[in-house]
Amino acid sequence: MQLRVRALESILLEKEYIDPAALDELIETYEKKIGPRNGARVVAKAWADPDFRRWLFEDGTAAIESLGYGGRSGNHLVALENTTSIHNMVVCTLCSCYPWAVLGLPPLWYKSAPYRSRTVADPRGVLREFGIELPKDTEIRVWDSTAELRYLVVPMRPAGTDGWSEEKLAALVTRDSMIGTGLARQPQEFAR
Amino acid sequence: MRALETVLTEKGYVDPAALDLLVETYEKKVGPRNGARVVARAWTDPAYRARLLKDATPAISEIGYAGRQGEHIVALENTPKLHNMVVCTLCSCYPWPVLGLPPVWYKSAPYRSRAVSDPRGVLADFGFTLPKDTEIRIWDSTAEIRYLVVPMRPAGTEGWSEEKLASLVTRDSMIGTGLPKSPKDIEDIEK
Amino acid sequence: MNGGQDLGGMHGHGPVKPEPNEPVFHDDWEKRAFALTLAMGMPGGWNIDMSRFARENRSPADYLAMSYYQIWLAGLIDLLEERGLVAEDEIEAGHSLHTPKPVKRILSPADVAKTLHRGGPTERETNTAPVFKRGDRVRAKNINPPTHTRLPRYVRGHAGIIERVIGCHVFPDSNATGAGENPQWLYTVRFDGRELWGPDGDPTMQVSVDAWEPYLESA
Amino acid sequence: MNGAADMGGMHGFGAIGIEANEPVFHAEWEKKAFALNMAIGVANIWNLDAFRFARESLPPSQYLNLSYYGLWVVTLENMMLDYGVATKGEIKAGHAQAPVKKSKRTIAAADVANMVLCGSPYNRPAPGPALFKVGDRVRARNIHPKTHTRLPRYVRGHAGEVTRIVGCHVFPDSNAVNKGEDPHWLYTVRFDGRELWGEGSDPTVRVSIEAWEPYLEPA
Repeated sequence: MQLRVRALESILLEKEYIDPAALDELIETYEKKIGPRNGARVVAKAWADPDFRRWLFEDGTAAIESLGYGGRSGNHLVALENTTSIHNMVVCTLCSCYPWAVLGLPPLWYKSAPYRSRTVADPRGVLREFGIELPKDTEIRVWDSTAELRYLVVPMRPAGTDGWSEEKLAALVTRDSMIGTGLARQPQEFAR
Repeated sequence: MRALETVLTEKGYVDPAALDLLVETYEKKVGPRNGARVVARAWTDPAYRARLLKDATPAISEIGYAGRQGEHIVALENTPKLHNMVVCTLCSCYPWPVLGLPPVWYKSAPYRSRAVSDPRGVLADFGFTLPKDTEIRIWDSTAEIRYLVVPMRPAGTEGWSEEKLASLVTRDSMIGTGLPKSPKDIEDIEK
Repeated sequence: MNGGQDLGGMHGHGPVKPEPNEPVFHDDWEKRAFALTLAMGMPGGWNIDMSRFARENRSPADYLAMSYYQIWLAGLIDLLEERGLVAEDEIEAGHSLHTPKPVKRILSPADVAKTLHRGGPTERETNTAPVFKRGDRVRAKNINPPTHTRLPRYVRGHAGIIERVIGCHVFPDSNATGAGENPQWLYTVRFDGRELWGPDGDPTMQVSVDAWEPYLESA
Repeated sequence: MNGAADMGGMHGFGAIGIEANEPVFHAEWEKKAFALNMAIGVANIWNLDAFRFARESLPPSQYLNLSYYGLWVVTLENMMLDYGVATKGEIKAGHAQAPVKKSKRTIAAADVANMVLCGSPYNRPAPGPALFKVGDRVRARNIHPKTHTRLPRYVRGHAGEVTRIVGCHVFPDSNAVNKGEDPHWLYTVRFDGRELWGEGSDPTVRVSIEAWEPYLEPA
């Protein structure tokens, strides 16, 4: 595969379809700059600021853009609110749609056949593999990203975090908690 | 492969002579010539045809064919208005006693996936086109019922012997992916 | 199971490629795989539904990349290992390393013809009456069992007509898991092509499947 | 198309392979494969839906056995051939062979940030009023196009509820085969898990998809 990619790169460079510096910039952007820390800041702000929270659930794209995140795979963002009775989970059964703007590139498991095949039919079984057992009567809402809408799960704010700064709260927000395959960290975990 | 056979033989679970006999049976003895004889008789003997279409298993066993993967056989009659085609979308069910073991294409993903949704496209892969208004019935062998298509008798074969007729009946014509040979095809060979 | 084997209606597998003058077997190992599978049925003690489940119960990625007899072989090895008849290290070594497990009978050459002729009839006596009769409108239930079933995905939820009441037959969904033969009435159900494939489906085609009573409801 | 990409509800793929501290890329070539696809996308030789269609059109056995970025690479090669960007000989040689046709549009490094930030919105002016409103019961049509569609098999024929009118968006079924953007109203539709997977399934599950108006009919 390495050789095949090198061949394609050479051809496209020689034909001037691409600029080599742009390639480096793209890699740098998604490897270093855009990642789940973006989403974590969105979630932390929603936890700390009721007005922002309201706005986020009304118009996710605009609210998230106000923090400087948007664009590619994030032009139409919808925030999903986890509550004590509803748990949201995101999947793309048809390919690998994912809110790049707030979560970066998806992990391998998100793009894998086991996750894509089972999440819509057996979300509890999938959650169990992530070490999560939800109460039996929690409603599970699975969102299959079949169009250009991208979903960001806003996990529940852990108890015992009253008065925490947004920055400190953001440290509790894991990538998986924003996909719905995890929960936010507990303050005691954070202390450790 | 050889490793597994050695292990099973050493453990005494299988008798190598029985293995050889199994291979020989399906490689040499049981094959589509069996089905061709059934079809040829149905073409020449109206009473047999009626018995075959009513209850194929005993009618086929009259000629001496029965057993594994043919415990419950149903014969399907092609007519000018109706064309039957057999597939097994879930695995590779096939009427062994009358047709032998299935060809690779019958067991392949292209055939199994498309026969039930695009039979005319599949027939085109076999190089033949049915009239546009012919009804096509596809039989997906999901249980232990095995289907044998009885193709239409070609014109110009009046008075032919059963044996000669049988030589017109191709394997594919009994699956529904082909038609029998025409008398001309045979004459060409004889010449 | 909704596995790699449930191919009806899938796209992307390309054209059917008939092979002129195809031999019965393409290689010697295929002959052995075929014969071993048939010969092990007796000492192994499994039934045909268990064999089918053993073959389909693997990653669709593997199932679709394997040849026909490779799948048979993989299914056979799984069954042998599950039942402790052969261990993984023995298959690796290519020799028996552990004491064989006692089995009831093995297939002798003298029994081959008789066994093949007898086959494995699946019809059973019953004192129940069939719920449906010829001509009834029925709907294939929307079931998605993770274990063996003979109701293909492409007919589930769709309505058809009972074309034939076949008889009372061993129920594979039960037989495959070792839960007994649990015989059920079996029907041939005919579906209109457009019912299965939508308004763009070929109006001249009809598809029949054989369906056990638990797969069906009145439509 | 009912291809290997349409995985929802399939069995047999096994457990989720969760990797602790997974890196963004697993090999240098993956970074290049990713960046090449992004950069060539800007040249606008093909659209994203056409690229998705090409990717899912690979034979299922190949699709399911390639790694994620491996799939991108193979698809990129196929697209370059299909759209005349390169010849088979060039791909084999790994170099452009004369005469080199220069592209009109390339992405410069300076544009990357802008491209990442702006993305490529898919909403378009509406050609007419939306047929459905929030709360309407709708049924996903039973369609089986051989070309690209974003209506997964597992919802077809099933009834759900409109929970959001997303807007008017480019219709992938048309865009993927270069028949124009043909924008249609897009809805979020929520299905009950038992409607999708049968009576015995988990009653607490709801599944939402986005569906364009041509995918839906009143239920």
